[in-house]
Amino acid sequence: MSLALRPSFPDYESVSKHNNFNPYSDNGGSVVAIAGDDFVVVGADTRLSAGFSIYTREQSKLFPLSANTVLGCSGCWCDTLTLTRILKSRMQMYQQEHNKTMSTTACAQMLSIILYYKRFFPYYISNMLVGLDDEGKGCVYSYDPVGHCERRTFRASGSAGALLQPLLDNQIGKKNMLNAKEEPVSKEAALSILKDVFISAAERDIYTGDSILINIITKDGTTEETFQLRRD
Amino acid sequence: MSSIGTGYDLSASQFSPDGRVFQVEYAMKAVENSGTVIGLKGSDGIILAAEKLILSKLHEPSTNQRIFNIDKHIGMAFSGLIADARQIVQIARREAAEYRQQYGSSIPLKYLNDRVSMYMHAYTLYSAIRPYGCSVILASYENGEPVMYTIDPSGISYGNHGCATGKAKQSAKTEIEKLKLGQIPCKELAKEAAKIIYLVHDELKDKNFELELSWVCKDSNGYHERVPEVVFQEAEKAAKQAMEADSESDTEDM
Amino acid sequence: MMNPPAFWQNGPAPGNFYSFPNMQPQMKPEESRQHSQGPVTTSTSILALAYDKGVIVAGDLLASYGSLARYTNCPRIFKVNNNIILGASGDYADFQYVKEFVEQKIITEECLDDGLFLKPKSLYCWLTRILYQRRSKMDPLWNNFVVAGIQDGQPFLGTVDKLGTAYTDKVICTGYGSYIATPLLRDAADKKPQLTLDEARAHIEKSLEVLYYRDARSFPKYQLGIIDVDQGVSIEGPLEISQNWNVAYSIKGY
Amino acid sequence: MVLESDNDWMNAAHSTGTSIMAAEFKGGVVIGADSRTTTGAYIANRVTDKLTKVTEHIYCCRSGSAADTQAISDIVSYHLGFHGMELGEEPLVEVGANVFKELCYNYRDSLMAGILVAGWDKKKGGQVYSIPIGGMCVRQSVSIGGSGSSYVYGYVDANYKQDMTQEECVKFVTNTLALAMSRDGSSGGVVRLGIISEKGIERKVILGTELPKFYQE
Amino acid sequence: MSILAYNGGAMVAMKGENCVSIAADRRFGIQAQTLATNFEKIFEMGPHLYVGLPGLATDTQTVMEKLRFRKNLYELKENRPMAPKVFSAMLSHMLYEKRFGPFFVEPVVAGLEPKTYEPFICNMDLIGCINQPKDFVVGGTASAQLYGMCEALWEPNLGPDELFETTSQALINAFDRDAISGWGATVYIIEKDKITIKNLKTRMD
Amino acid sequence: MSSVLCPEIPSPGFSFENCHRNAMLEAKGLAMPKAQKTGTTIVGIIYKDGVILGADTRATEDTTVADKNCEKIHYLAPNMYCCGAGTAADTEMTTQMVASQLELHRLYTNRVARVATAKQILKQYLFRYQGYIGAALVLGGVDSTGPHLYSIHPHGSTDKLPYCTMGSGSLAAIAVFESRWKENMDEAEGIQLVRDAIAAGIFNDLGSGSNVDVCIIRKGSVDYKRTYDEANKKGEKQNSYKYAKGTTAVLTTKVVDIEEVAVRSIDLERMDTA
Repeated sequence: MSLALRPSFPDYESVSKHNNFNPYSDNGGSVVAIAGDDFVVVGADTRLSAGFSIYTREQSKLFPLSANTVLGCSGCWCDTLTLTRILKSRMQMYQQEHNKTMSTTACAQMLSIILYYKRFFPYYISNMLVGLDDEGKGCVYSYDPVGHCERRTFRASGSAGALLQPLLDNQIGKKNMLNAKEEPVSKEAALSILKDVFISAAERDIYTGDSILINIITKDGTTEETFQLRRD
Repeated sequence: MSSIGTGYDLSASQFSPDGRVFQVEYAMKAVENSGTVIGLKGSDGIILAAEKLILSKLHEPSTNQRIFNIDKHIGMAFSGLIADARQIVQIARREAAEYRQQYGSSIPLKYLNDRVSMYMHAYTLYSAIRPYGCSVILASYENGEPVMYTIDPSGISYGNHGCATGKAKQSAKTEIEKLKLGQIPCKELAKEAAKIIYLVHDELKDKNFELELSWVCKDSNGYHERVPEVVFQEAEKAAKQAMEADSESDTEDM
Repeated sequence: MMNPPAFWQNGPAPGNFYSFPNMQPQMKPEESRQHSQGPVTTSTSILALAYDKGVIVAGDLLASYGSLARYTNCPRIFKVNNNIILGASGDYADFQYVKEFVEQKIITEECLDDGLFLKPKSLYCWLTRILYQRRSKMDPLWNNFVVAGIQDGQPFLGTVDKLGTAYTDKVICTGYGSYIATPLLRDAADKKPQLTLDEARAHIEKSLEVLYYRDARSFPKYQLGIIDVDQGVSIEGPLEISQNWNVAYSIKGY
Repeated sequence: MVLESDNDWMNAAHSTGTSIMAAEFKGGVVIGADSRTTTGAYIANRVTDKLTKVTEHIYCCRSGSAADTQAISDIVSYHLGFHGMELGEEPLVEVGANVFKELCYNYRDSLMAGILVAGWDKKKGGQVYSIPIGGMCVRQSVSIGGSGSSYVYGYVDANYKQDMTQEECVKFVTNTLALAMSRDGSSGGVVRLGIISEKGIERKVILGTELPKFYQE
Repeated sequence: MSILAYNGGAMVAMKGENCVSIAADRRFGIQAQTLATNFEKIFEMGPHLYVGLPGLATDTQTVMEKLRFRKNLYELKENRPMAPKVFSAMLSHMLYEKRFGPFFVEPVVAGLEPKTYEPFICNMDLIGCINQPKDFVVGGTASAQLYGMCEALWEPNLGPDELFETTSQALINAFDRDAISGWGATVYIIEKDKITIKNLKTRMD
Repeated sequence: MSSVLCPEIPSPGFSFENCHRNAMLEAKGLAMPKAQKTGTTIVGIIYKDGVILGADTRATEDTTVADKNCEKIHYLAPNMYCCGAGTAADTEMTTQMVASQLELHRLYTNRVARVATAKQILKQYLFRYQGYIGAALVLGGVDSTGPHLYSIHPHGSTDKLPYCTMGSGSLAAIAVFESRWKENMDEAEGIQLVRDAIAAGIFNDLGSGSNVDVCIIRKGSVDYKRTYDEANKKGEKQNSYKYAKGTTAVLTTKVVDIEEVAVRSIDLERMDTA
């Protein structure tokens, strides 16, 4: 029942419409991250959209912050641009002040604080910070828009977050399975599941599609991979 | 400078009994210590030329410039303390930018001259600050008319057809007065300017110098810019030839 | 809403000013600020397409006041410097504000005379920050900007909207163009990734024609800005959109 | 979530934000209209026919909601057709206008329709009736309507003369509409004309590229 | 909050090889408060025909009664069991009749066509627009999660046992990520000769 | 007044009995759910020998895809088809209703129904509901007076055009038509144009997607090409997610056996005509 109660006739309206300015927009996009014992993979689709239109099909939503830290963002794109710019300069300041790169864990804490700093005019982004922790284990930090931070081993967020998460719970978290053995996920398995959840999400979420950009972080650094999705 | 040390020169806010402000006069001294700068009005624009003295063998060419852009259509040359001059440049640029923002058109040179000279004058009134140790030449080509002003450290400004400040300003002025200002096209005038700078350069005191030439004229579409390489080379060549001819005639005389 | 109690009898409430007797109640400063509620005089789509050696940008010359086609000669594509063309749709006043700002930026840069020029990515990024800052103040500039240029020998095409949402692509259209022209241009760019200038121009002209048929705020006169690696910047126009209305003959009734 | 709600072409009703016109001349009337139908700023139809036949000698020019005016015209042409059969001759223009008025007035709160009824009959020759939103009805020698009309009242007042020749009148109507269309974003496309006289209607189309040109900056 | 999410609930139906499954959670709650964990949302409408009615609980039961009434009337008049296709059309029209004052249910129908035993599934929105895909249908508040699960898990030609596991896993993992459905689940596997009804062990929080 | 013995005969047309209750629920702050929409790109053109209709196959519910391969070209009569955009149930039911009216009309008159008849029925029906029935239609068909194409808007206005588009992807599709449509195209050209218009909608409008359906209506024949072009294929899955038997924890199991359902045949009884 989504019908306008009265038809509107813009040509005949004498008073100009009062424009309520909305400083936020939903630009869609999904991010999935899976951490293993000595690696972490993170993938994000490359579609940037608003309303019913696609702005561009080739927008990376992964932002490398250091050699072993990557931030994945989805949500309001103008906030994302601003936040990542701030983060990059903070990373650089840290590097120059301390003469060492900020660790993923420290970066995670910093992001939480930067987000909470804007508690009453938040950045409308669901962030996912991935990297290797101090022991070299893969870690995934997921955030809400105002800075709540949680460390996980796998997480999906963004416009198709609800579609993606249950399969990760099941296939990586081994939830609800009687005969499943809890064992750490291998890099190859993580990659293939990541691709599969995106294939599913592209089928059903209109804001997810075109292609995915995957970053694989190990102690040797970050490698990139892309994977095509449907484009409608 | 008979009054040096009489105590009336300690502050710009104080006159001497004979009605002079020594600090301002000292500032003018500072101007006279620096290389010569001239401005010449031609039939279709203005040429600015500067003798940039090179004090060190380690100097990198084309740095420490003495001619600046103020706006698209205004150039400024100075003699005196470079640091002081840079501040004037900044002030002038801000004035130009503010004028453009406020009125939407480029600033008339007359107006800019008023503002900058008022500013420089203000620095001759207070005890806590010292006057600017530089003279500047402002040049522009507005509505087909070349315009030029010079401003002294005292804040006095003059509009002129030709002007010179710095070390050899007297001899430069003498040379300038020989020219038919306002009638020579800029391309020719560039050569004259170069000649004068070369001529007044005192090789005995200052070994090296670099010639700077800029113009704002019809050929540059009213923009102030460094003269094109071709024009510059020609001018320098003409100046050097003139110098040689001069020295030859000198020897002949002897 | 509950108002907090006053600090003392007849005193101001926390966060308010003390009101003296017989004085008009004061307004809070942040409440008195009137923000622009929406665009007033507006221009419609900008179309832009990157080809193998540059970028082509097009936009018509109309500024509408509501549905009134009020100003029919309002160019909104301009050359920033030899590297960049900037186009804008949306509120024309806001566009003029930004245009003046950018032009002053260029003058300031030219004054530095250091041989460095603003690059498209820098302008694109700077615009993003400006627009984001204004949206964060809840006082946006009601524009979509399209930055076209050559960066390091490669074509660059990016856009920024009133929120500061920015992205780059080979095809960028704003306003109705994003719904009507984008499909045509994307199709062309997908079919042949390295378009030549002539092909790109043909596609843009066709899109403008379609847009003129279907956008009630469009106009048959337009400007074309081309920035090319070899040929530099050119802004052409006013040009006329070709039209075909023959289909009207066959239609009778509803 | 911003969805299609911000796309005006999906929400706004289909309307003929229009320029329409009818003018009497010696021996008949000239009717004219632009051809643009908009939903918001989107042109849903660029070659609309807004001159609608009611009887052989009565036509109407429609402005306002497309749905409302089409429905009204359908009803009136049915009504007048029936009435014509009862009478055994064509109804008068006056009568046609009155049927329009009755509908527009009685349903004034739910209709968005500004209609010009024009035609020719034996009794009074060429006639123009204007029925604006609200449902009043008045006979005029020349009448304009639709959103584009506000830009050309001055032109019409300055240039209309009683008892023009057909050619003069056609030129006058074309010029007026061209002026209105050039200023009103909701009007545009081609000019459709109809010349109604004793002989019936003669219809013309003047393409967008053939329209008279006026001063433009 | 939407009226459809007042009571919560998750539902899925899948096609298999000569069999279909339909499954739902067992929670009955009012918004976030769970009141019962034995609330059935799937109803038998014939030997090979089941309908699930996720949505507002009161309408679930009202619509079910209306359907039973109409189905019985049909069987009395026609003297034959109602085919799933016919049943869906009837349900769709019943919902569309209330286009402007709808029942808040999004039905899921699963069954086997009489005689041919062709698997049949469909779902509809609350005003009766039928979707009849070849793989699976979902409904209820966990539909987004279910879409994600089913798109990944479903494969053609699943046997009854495989279908059971796939359906159950899709449902359980989906509603574990939905706050207002879960608390046990019932799965129906409909085959030509038998119906298998299983109650699942799930998280109860 | 209905009783158990004498059930009330329901009145035809829409029932408004839940409206009061629903308004109450809404007033309590519960949001009305959205019906399924076909975001949709639908188009039609007239070509040399008839009409070609086209549609995408995606149905959306808010931002999720509810149906990946739904049918948006509806049957109206043997010589007429109609594409629907807007509220899915409305387009479905409205076209069904008109199809039945046209069938009756055909039987009454023993003539092929005219496209204008269908157009008039549709516009009057939609006008009566003042836009509350959210159906935007592209109606095409061929009758004794030749090929006809109409676009019908939810408020009941119609446009007669040689090419038209509707739905959220209509702008993308019209761009293709405006740049490439010609009079008197041949069939292959026409189909290609329709396909490209729908593809423009599919790839540029998020409300439209999946496949291209095309329906060609000529005088005396119809060619309905369901899934004419599979514009988007589902990605190849990397893994299979079949579970081993016994993966899911089961509390209770009940098996109901069904004996073969015999369809009893009843002997025909002669009507007593005595």
